[in-house]
Amino acid sequence: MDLNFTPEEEAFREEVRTFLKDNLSEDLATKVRNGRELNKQDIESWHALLQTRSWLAATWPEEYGGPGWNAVQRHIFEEECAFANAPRIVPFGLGMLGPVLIKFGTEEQKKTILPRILSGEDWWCQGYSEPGAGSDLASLKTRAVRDGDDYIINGQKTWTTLGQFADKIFCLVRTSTEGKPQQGISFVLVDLKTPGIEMRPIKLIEGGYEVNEVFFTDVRVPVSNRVGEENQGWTIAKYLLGHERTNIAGVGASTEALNQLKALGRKVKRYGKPLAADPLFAARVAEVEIDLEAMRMTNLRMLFGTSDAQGSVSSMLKIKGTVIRQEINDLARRALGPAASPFPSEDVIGNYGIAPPEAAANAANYFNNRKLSIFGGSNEIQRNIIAKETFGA
Amino acid sequence: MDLNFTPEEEAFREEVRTFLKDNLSEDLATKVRNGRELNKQDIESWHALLQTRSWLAATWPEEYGGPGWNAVQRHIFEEECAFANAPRIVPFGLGMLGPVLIKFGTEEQKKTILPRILSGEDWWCQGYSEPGAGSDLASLKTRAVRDGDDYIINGQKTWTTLGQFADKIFCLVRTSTEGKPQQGISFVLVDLKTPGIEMRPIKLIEGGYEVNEVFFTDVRVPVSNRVGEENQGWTIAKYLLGHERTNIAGVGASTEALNQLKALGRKVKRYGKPLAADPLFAARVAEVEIDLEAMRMTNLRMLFGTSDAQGSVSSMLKIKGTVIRQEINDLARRALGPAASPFPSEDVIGNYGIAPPEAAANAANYFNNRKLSIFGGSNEIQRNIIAKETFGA
Amino acid sequence: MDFTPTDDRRMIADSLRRFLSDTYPIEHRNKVAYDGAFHDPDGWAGLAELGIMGALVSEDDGGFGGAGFDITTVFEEMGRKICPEPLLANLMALRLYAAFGKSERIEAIVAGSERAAFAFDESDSFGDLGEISTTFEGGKLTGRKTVVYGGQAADWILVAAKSGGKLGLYEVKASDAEVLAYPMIDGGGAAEIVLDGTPSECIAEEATDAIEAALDAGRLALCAEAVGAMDVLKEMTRDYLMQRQQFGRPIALFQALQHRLVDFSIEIEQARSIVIHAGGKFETEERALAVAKAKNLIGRAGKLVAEEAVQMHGGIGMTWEYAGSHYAKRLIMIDHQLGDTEDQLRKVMALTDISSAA
Amino acid sequence: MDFTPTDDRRMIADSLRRFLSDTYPIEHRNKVAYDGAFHDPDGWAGLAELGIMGALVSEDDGGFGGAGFDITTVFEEMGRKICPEPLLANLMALRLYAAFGKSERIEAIVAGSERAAFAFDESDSFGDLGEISTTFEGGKLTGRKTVVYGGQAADWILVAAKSGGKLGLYEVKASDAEVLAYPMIDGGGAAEIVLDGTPSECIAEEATDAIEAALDAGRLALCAEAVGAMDVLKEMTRDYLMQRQQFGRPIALFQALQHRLVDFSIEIEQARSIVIHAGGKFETEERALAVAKAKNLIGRAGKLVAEEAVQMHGGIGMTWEYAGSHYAKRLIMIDHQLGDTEDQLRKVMALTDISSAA
Repeated sequence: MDLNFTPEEEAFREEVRTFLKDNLSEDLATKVRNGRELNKQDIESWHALLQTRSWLAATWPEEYGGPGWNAVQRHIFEEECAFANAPRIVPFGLGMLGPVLIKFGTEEQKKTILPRILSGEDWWCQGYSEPGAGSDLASLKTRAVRDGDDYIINGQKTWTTLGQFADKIFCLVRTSTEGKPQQGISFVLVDLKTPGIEMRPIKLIEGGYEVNEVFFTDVRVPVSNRVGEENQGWTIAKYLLGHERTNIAGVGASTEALNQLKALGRKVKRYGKPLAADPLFAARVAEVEIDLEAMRMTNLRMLFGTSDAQGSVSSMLKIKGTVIRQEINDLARRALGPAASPFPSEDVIGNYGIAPPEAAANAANYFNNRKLSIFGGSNEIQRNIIAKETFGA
Repeated sequence: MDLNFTPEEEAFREEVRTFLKDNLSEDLATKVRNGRELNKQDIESWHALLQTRSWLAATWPEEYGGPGWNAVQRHIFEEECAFANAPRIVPFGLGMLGPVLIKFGTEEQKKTILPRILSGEDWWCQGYSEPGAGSDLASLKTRAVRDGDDYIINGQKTWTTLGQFADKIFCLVRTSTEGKPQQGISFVLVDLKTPGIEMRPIKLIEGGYEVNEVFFTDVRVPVSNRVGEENQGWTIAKYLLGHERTNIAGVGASTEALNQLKALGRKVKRYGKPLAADPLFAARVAEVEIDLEAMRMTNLRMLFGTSDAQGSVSSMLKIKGTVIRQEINDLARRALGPAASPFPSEDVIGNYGIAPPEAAANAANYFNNRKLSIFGGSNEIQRNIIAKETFGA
Repeated sequence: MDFTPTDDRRMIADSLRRFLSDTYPIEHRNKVAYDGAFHDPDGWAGLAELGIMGALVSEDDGGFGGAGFDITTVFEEMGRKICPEPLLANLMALRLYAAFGKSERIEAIVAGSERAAFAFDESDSFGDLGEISTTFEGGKLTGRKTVVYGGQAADWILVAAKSGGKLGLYEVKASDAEVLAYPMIDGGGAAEIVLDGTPSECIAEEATDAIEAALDAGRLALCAEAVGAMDVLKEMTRDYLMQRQQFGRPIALFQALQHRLVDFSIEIEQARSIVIHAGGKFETEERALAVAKAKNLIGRAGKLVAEEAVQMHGGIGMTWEYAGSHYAKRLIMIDHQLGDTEDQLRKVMALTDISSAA
Repeated sequence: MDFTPTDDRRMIADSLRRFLSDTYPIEHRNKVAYDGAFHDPDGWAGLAELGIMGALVSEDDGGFGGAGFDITTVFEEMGRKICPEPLLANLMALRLYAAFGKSERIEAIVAGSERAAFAFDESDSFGDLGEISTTFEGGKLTGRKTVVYGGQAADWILVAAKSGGKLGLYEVKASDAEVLAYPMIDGGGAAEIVLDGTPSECIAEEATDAIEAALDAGRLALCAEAVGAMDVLKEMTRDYLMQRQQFGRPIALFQALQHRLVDFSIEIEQARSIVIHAGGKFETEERALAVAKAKNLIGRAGKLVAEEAVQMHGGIGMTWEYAGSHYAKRLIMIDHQLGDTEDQLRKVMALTDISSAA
């Protein structure tokens, strides 16, 4: 039992930290820290900067242009990025499609698609959920019907994150209605410029736009755009859902959010004293800090592969990680008192200065982050997964 | 909308209070306040005292020897008894069998049994649950087979509260295995002196004895001891479960327990100051006080019949009432710190004086009161009842 | 004891419910809530016509209601439609005008021809009137009031300010002050009120008790509003669970969801009860304690209901288009108004002070 | 970073687990826990033979372990069998004797030939060494120590007492003091130690740091014990849910119960993690903070697990005969030992002091 990082790991951490210090612009970090929406240019320039070091595709092997990191290095990298308020890497091409192609794709697919992900030429988005198929993903209804060397796709996808910036979409589509629902699904790549596709933004609870509906009407896609065998898409989907859950605990991001919360507690006043001096506030902060400390260790135990309940641990991390993050968001919102109420427009933040700028969007972020326990496999679904493993039924 | 009691009701409250002040012995009240086990004599003498005023059988009409109170009077009476630390009236004969006989019994049954309940000649206990039939009461297996003018009973009952003091038991027994499980059940009265009955005490988690197992081996009971029709016992069971839930919120008892908790908070010290001055303790006390205030009003709304969700309100009161009471028990245990650990023997309380005598059994009472959310229809069953009403399914 | 509403209040509730259903369907509600002046003059005129503002003031003071239960009756209905009109602001203003006999203003507000707002909070004074630093001197006010509810649509601003060490009440013509208007995240408007030697009239040199009473009226109103909103959000959630199919059956059949809906339903009943309690104590010496208890419980219940409702709706509950998301936002943000759960708990702790009680 | 236990610790854990399984089946455990001396001399001798007491002291001080992870390894196994022997008492005593180089006592305790206990709490000093009022003067101790764990079975009592304004450590022969022995509600023994001019030897005039360190060792031990007990109680609950039938099927199939078991399972994993964290920080300057964090989380998790396990068992979980009830009691009562959830939270708040941090 040794809870220290190796000197090599510490040196790596230092390298990442130095890189971030030297290269992440203060403007961008401030935007992230203040919880503001990033535009396309913000994200693209950050991706490009990371790729100058081959750090963009953290999970890819070196031969495909990734850094070849192990789990610990990825953990360190993610933590340091969170501490520096770097933008989150958009995962659809880099964290999802890339690994899928590396595992399931043809040589041709790897050769043509992977470099364009790294270069930023292709921004990918995800076509998984449908209005009637959320938690019950296997019930998806978007049809792809074979027509010579093409599929003709009809149907609707939803909750497509950052689809408004994307060039291409990977989809789960139904290619057969025989057998179990899981058996007739295929994984298909679609260019969003193909005729018959319409992307409509969905406005979220707090007023922001980050997800979309995608409508497919007689969309013609070459069969060669399928990844893996026909009707074997569920295997890929499951593999990908596993991948979606790495870094699911978000320990780095929650740690940074907690530090910001404490700073806010020192800044705002209640009853003539800093809020941080109030025992009821301080007690809740201390409790969540303790929970986060434990989760950091749970996360490391999973990374180092010694957890007793390996399979369900990622579900546990998803549940507890979101609970902790949402508790921090809750406290950050409450810390503002009445100043949390104004809609965080540019006027409110920039000119009226009702709350400190880094906290003005705290209520909006609280509402937005209610998604954490819903998206990516809701916490209820995660509980079902753990229960299944616990009871073997 | 008028939240005041009428002058008549206030006068009644004063009458009850005066009676309790004049008649409840300080010794007995202290025993109740200190959470000590009462012996048979304690309970019998208290019952007898109440019956001098015809106040013992609160729900019975005057013609049968009850006081003829309405719901509000019963509420006031129960509240005042709780505030005075009077023993709880043992409900099996008075609150359960009595009302059942009044509604379902023959004239003969009423005439012979009811007076003996009031006089204390017969102490009744309850034979409902079985080892395999708890929440799922209808699956009970104790058989009563007709043999001429008798039933022959074989089987086992459990969780029979205060059976060790009882003379007689009312049982649900299976008289038919045809149709739905609910359809073959009968309600039968059994003298515990009948050959073939064995009562075994169950020691509870905290070390006390208040429930028992009852074994029936070829126990012969006259058919005339059946209440209601053969195979119609489920109707009585449901009626009785409804009766069991009056005063289920326990507002009076929780109010008294909360007052004792506050007094304890002033008495014990932490960090050189009374515990009550600690904001973390005071905050939890204040929160439960608020919840209790609300429940008092929910309870009154039910009593006055204006609640919007009449049917499920008693289930709500059961759930929230037990949550509140258990939270008070929890705080009372914690308030003692290390002094909660000693097993509350007579030595520990009387001679060693580790905790104030009125608080020495706080941990034991905490453990014992975990039963509140399990017995009498567990809180899970209550949630099912409410859900059924909510979703109509 | 009698829990039946009086005929008058039942009539007010019925007519207001009908009016709001007709006038503020969710699309119009959202338009009013987030656009333009965050206030609909026609809707406001309709409220006046129904006598809603009059119901918030006693007969002696120029209205025909004004008791705690009148306030809860009106605001529960406002909550059922999460109506964004500045009624909270005008309730507090009415109570203050009434406290100091300003019948002309009361008449105008009750008639719907004028609107007022009450400016008390400052960035460093949240929840603590003692920390107010806006001052009145020589007929002029100087200071900055923040998040003044309804300030964007008011003709008159009542300002809590210090003068000679006393906390007084002063009136400013809105057009004389710098009013920076904005919408709130849960809809409805507020404003920063910047006072820089702004001419004003002294209503009362010492107004602490009247201000506390007006704020308590506002808190009681918010509590009742929350109960109305919770009832509707619960109905929406139940209906959604019964209609939404996953894994081949309505998700209402999943026991884990059933039990969670039950748990928050219980808290809604508790919330309803504590509001009745506070309404009943509103005219007594226990007002402050009862209102603080109510707003604490409402804060906890509102958060539970809002978060669970969104969670149980899944993605759809996260969308602007779905009405439930706005109810959830309103329930969460009510806690930020006039002192949150913790502020109220501190108040209960201070008022009951269990460490020194006998 | 490496989460694999060393071979030595794995061996200790394996042999201790086997020994406790053989020696303390639940019937014998309960007999020892609640009857007579609340201690089984044969069992104790067996523990000594396995080297369990030696594992709690460093090689330099006469043992062969003594690190944070040695303590957690031993006590996690003790928790799996809720073993009632006074190991906690002797752990703290060993750490104190080691701090002041008392190798003779250490040798005897490690060999199993003598037992000691540490008397620190007084009725008005819970959680606060500054409030201790027992005094040492002229070679004699006067005061009353309360709920001294293992005090009923000790040959030596180490006493925290004041002399000349300093908090020192003094040793009393148990037979010289008045020892009022009793069982605890969750099993195992304790005693009131009444000192009335009782002859004693000064171990150290100033011992605050050593006492804090010994108490932290005790806290870490309790945390690990809780993790062991929680693991077993979870297994029992899962097995019960799978075996118990109601409404014609195992209650494990009811989703509401499934989700609740999942929720407490998550807290058990969190508890395991925070104990590893505290074990790893035990030899560093962060010891006090890490241990306080651990015991706070353990307190919360233990209560959740205990209460949910009893509830999910229904009536059977309420009975003395069912082993699970004793695990539940132990988990609840661990929180009462050496500072509870709130005490630890206060400590974390004080040590991190977010209001003044940079």
